[in-house]
Amino acid sequence: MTATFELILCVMILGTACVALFVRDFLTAIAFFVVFGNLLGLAWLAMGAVNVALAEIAIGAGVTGVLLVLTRSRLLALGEEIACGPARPWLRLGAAAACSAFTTLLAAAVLSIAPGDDLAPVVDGLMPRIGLDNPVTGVLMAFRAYDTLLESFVLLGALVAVWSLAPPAAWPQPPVALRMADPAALNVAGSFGRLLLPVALVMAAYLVWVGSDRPGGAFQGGTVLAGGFLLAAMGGAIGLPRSDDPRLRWALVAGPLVFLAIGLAGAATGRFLAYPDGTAKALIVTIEYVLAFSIGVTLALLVAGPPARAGTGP
Amino acid sequence: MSPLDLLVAAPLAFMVAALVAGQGGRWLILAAGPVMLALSAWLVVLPPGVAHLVGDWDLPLGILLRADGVARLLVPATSACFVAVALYAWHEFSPKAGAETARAHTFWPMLYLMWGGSNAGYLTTDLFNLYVTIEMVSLAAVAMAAMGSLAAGLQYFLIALVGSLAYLLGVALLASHYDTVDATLLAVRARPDLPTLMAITVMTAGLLVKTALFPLHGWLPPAHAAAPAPASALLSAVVIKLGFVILLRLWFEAFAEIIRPAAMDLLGGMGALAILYGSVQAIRQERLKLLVAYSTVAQLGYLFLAFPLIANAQNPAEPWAAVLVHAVSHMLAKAAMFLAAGLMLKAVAGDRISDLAGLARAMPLSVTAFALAAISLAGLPPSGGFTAKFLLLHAAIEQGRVVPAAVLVIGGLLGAVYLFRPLSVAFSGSAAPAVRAEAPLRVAAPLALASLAIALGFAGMTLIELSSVAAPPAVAGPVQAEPGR
Amino acid sequence: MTVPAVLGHLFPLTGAVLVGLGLCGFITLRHPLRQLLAVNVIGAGIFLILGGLGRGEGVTDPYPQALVITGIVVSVALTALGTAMIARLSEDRRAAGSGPDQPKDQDP
Amino acid sequence: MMLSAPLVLVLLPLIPAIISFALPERLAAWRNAANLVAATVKVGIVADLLRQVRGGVDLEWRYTFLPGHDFLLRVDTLALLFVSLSVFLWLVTTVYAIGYFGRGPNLARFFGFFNLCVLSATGVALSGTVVTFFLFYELLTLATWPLVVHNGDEKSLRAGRIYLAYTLAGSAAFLVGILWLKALVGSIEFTAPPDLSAVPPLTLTLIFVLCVGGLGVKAALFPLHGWLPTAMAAPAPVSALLHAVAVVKAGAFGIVRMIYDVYGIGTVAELGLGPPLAALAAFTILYGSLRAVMQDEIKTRLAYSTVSQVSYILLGASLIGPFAVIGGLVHLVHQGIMKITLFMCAGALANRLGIKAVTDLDGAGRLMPVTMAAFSIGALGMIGVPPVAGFISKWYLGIGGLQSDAAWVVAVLAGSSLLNAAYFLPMLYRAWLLPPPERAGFRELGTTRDRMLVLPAVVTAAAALAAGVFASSSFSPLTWAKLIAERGYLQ
Repeated sequence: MTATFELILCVMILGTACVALFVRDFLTAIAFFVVFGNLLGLAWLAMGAVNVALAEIAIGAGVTGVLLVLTRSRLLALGEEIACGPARPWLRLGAAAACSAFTTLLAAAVLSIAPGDDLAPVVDGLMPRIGLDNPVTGVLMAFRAYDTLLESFVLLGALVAVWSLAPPAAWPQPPVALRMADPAALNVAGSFGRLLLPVALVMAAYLVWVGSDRPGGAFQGGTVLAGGFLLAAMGGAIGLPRSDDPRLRWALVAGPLVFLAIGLAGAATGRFLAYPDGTAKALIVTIEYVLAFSIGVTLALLVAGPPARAGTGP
Repeated sequence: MSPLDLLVAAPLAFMVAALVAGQGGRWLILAAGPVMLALSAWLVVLPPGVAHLVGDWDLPLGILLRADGVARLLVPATSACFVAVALYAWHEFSPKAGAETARAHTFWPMLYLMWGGSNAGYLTTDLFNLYVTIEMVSLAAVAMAAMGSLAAGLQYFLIALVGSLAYLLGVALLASHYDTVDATLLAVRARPDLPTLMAITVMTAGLLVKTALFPLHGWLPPAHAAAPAPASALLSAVVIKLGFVILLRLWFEAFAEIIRPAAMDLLGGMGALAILYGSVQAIRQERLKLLVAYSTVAQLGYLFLAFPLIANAQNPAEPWAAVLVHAVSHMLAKAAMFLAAGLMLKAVAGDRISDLAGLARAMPLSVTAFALAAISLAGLPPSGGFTAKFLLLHAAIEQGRVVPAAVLVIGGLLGAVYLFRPLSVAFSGSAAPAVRAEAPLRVAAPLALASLAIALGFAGMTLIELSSVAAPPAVAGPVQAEPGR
Repeated sequence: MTVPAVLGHLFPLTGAVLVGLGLCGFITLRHPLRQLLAVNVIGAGIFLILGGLGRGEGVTDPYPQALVITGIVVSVALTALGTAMIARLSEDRRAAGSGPDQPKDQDP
Repeated sequence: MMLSAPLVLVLLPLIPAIISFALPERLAAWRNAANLVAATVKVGIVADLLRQVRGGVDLEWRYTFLPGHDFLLRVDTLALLFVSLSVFLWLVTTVYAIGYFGRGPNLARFFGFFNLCVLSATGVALSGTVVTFFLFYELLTLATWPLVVHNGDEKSLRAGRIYLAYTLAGSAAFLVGILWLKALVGSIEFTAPPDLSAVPPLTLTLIFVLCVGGLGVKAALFPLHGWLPTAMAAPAPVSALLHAVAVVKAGAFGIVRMIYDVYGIGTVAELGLGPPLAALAAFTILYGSLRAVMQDEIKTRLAYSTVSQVSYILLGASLIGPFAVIGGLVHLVHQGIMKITLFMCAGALANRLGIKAVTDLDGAGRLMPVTMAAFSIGALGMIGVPPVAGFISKWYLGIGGLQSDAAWVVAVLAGSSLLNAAYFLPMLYRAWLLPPPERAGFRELGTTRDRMLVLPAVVTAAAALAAGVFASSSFSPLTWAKLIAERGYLQ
């Protein structure tokens, strides 16, 4: 029964991926990509990886989907077609052959690896030392906190990189307005956004809070927060900030900075990114809250794009 | 506190500071420069074998940081590059007349992000952690490349993205197969089976794309040539090296026991072709920065030409040292050359080699910096580049390998051909062209870097000793190694 | 290759096929935005391999889960940069095509 | 001793080099002073070293450059022969260059690189290991290139390109040769010739060809001489010191080192490498002279004359007999002194009278009698007329040829002398016996600058004469060459 469900799920994942990749119309492609992301989320759920499922649906399908839709509409507004490039037949054939061969090899390699949660006992053995119950949060925020710290800087760096693309005259204007053009839609979205932003805030806080013991955490919480910000912005409930706004700057760096500071405090007393006995949970939750907030702001602005000259928009 | 942490934490802290400081971000280099140079020096003088686990979480779960020879050579050189580039860029990426631009704001945080990412990459032994550091560096690199040409930047971005994903695919296979992604543990656990070989192949392919080894170099010249001079310097000098260092860690540490000699020869052969192709292309260029960019393609070839020479050496410590010395001196010399080229081209408001006529008179210091860098790049004595090529040629001849030896010799001569061409133009003419006077502070940056590249030529023994600190068994000492099994 | 072996590897095998599909898409598709989508498919495939092979009795190993979450976040960060570059490039191209009055991208 | 004499000797030119690069043009007088002082100090140091080494003192400075490769500076008799020549001529040329350029453009650069060349040449002379020799040999190339392209016109740029192409290719071959040898027999010091008995003869021959081929480029050995005539596009002081002395001699000196201190006479004889090299040298002697006869431009004629004359040294070295060695070594000095005289005179003629071609020489002896007198002494010496120094060289070479059962050497020497006469005597004839074209009042030694331009040539001409007349005195180059042969090569 489970096997059948999983088999069907996998076939659907592959099918939606195929459509998303090769369908001629790009809007259809995006739609299928979002479905694909959600199916992946289901797959993660089926594997019992609820943390990843949340992240995949929120970030992998959600944020990426929004990014693709927004970019598509920007390009269309500029009169650019996003056709399914007429690659030469021999190129297609060659690529298909090469990729099939590669896939076969990869599949063989995958098949010869025995699945197993061999590290789970190790993680479980260490969890009491940090006083959390969610082992994924344990790995992310303690055992491999270094990865997560650097990753938070990758996210911050991505926003800086996006900002660097601003046209010379546009700095430091806010990004292209996300406000909807159609008044009726704006009205609906506006009320929706006003309603949803507080809900998103609460939900994000909840996700971070449960993250220490059950599935959830800073990244998932941050994404929900970003979603709330974006919806509110689309409905005109909030305006997007100028990129040189000092409050915005502090909001962006707060998470990574607190993380780094607590890591360095650990170094002062013993080891970089080590939490003194008994304080682990409190410190991790602190980091996660601030980080979730910063991630929310960062993701929302990443979706909004670089500063733009007033009057340009989708 | 340990420099192993601080070398990563400090640049990230400066990144945050630069972001918050906004317009004033460029001033931070006055603090960051001394701090980072001091930390690098501290790293060099650490007792051999210093390593620690982040947060004291044990392997296989945790992440090991280590001060090995690679880090002890590359971290200080990287710091020197960043400090010099920052001093040069201090003027270029400054808000002008109150109208701050996006670049003046964003260049500085990205510089620190790249700095932290490079250091993190050199210091860690964890392959997944390396993936994150690659992306830290790539992100900043792509944005800097896009400052010159968006199209080239986008091409670079897509290629780099696929390269990192190939690497990540390998990491995923290894993590599932061995339940660890730590290079030191993999060195013990790895077996020559299908998943492992597949992982090595895709990781290597991905990293070669990012390192731009011929024939995967296509994206490099347009991206490196179009970017503003400080960005070009960082891209060619620093960014490329990270992928290469990871390859060293994979091929000579994690999988030293299972990589076959034929694979070493394949990489060596690609390196040889890169040297010849890159040099010939460099000779054919009319634009100075493209010449310098193709020179990078050629110079990267030497790094890979060394692979079979290390693997087959009686005493692998020497070619191992050679390849690291080459990486370091190329780093310094190439950054110097891009900065000097940037100064000269800016002064004459052109981009062609023929525009340099008479500059030896008008801008003697810039031309000197370019010339010193050229000496090191062409492998002429006395310079770090010479020391590296000398040791490599020595190894090739000792092993009776004619092809690498011939390529080393021919590559050096071709290098002289393309590097002396712009110098020759700079020495031509009898009247000094009317150009803006040299800004002493900005000239100091390329001059200092080029002088360092030359000075390395006098420190051969020190460099060899440093390179052998905590070296993996496959490349350590004069013990008869049995590679390829 | 037995049926149970394939069933036990269902998700990682799907991941492997996704990597191949995505790669094929990346090579054959022309528009950078579509290439970016293909890259995301490759990434999803890799995560599926990583997670699927960490699957134990009932639950999945938290270690690969954490790696996958990190990977997803890095991937979205890069996708955001990519879409921004694509949009800006398109703007610049139109500006270059529509006349010289638009300020060109140049050194500050 | 912290500061070892060999190290000081090599690094001393660095001081005037840095001063020259750094000082602005308006402080040219200080720059000139620094150059002259440094050159004089160096002559003093060398004089002292000559005394010490004669007494048997052995000085060296060693530092491990790379594993198995020592950087070694060593003062031995052969090194001192070359060093004495170069420091003496450096001083003379510095005076000459100040007089020649006056206040032209780019002089800071010129004197800076000029000093780096002297540094390299001294390093070449004092090198105690093959690798050290290579380092300075390559540095010499780099330091000379800016001097060759000094004028910045199309001709000198082309000369610079050709010069680099020849010399860099040559040193690459040389590098391969020495690394190959090192891989076979370990590190190679000149004082302790390696044991080559285990190496197959064919390999040894190949390595010898690589090394001598590489060194032969700078020594302008046929067919590797092509760069030398084009490099005459450089200003006269450059041609004078570098192309008649430092660069070409570095090549010849290196070949002597290879034959006597690396391979050893025994091995060279065993491998039968002497005769082919001698034949090639003999051919170069005749070929260079023939080409010289055909040139109209004075400097190019002198350049081909150099091609020919440098091979006398190689001829002497490759004949492997006591007299031939002495003849070759002493010619290293004699040819240097005589050729620099000729070049300085040619430069003076071009600088003051605009005379560049042989056909313009009519009556030059009347306008610039002092210069032409010096030129004549140099020319006669080159032909081998006693008692000028060149005669001594040829005499020893001739006897050496007979000793080594190579009577054809005498024929080559005679033929070459005839050709020398054929290209020098017409010049002297035109200068002294034909009437000058109409010129306004011209005073050869009018100003200090004029004197600085002309008198150096007089000094070297006098030295050339003295080296011949007092050849048997205890401080003559000949005596020193005999000492080298006794100490090093004739046991």
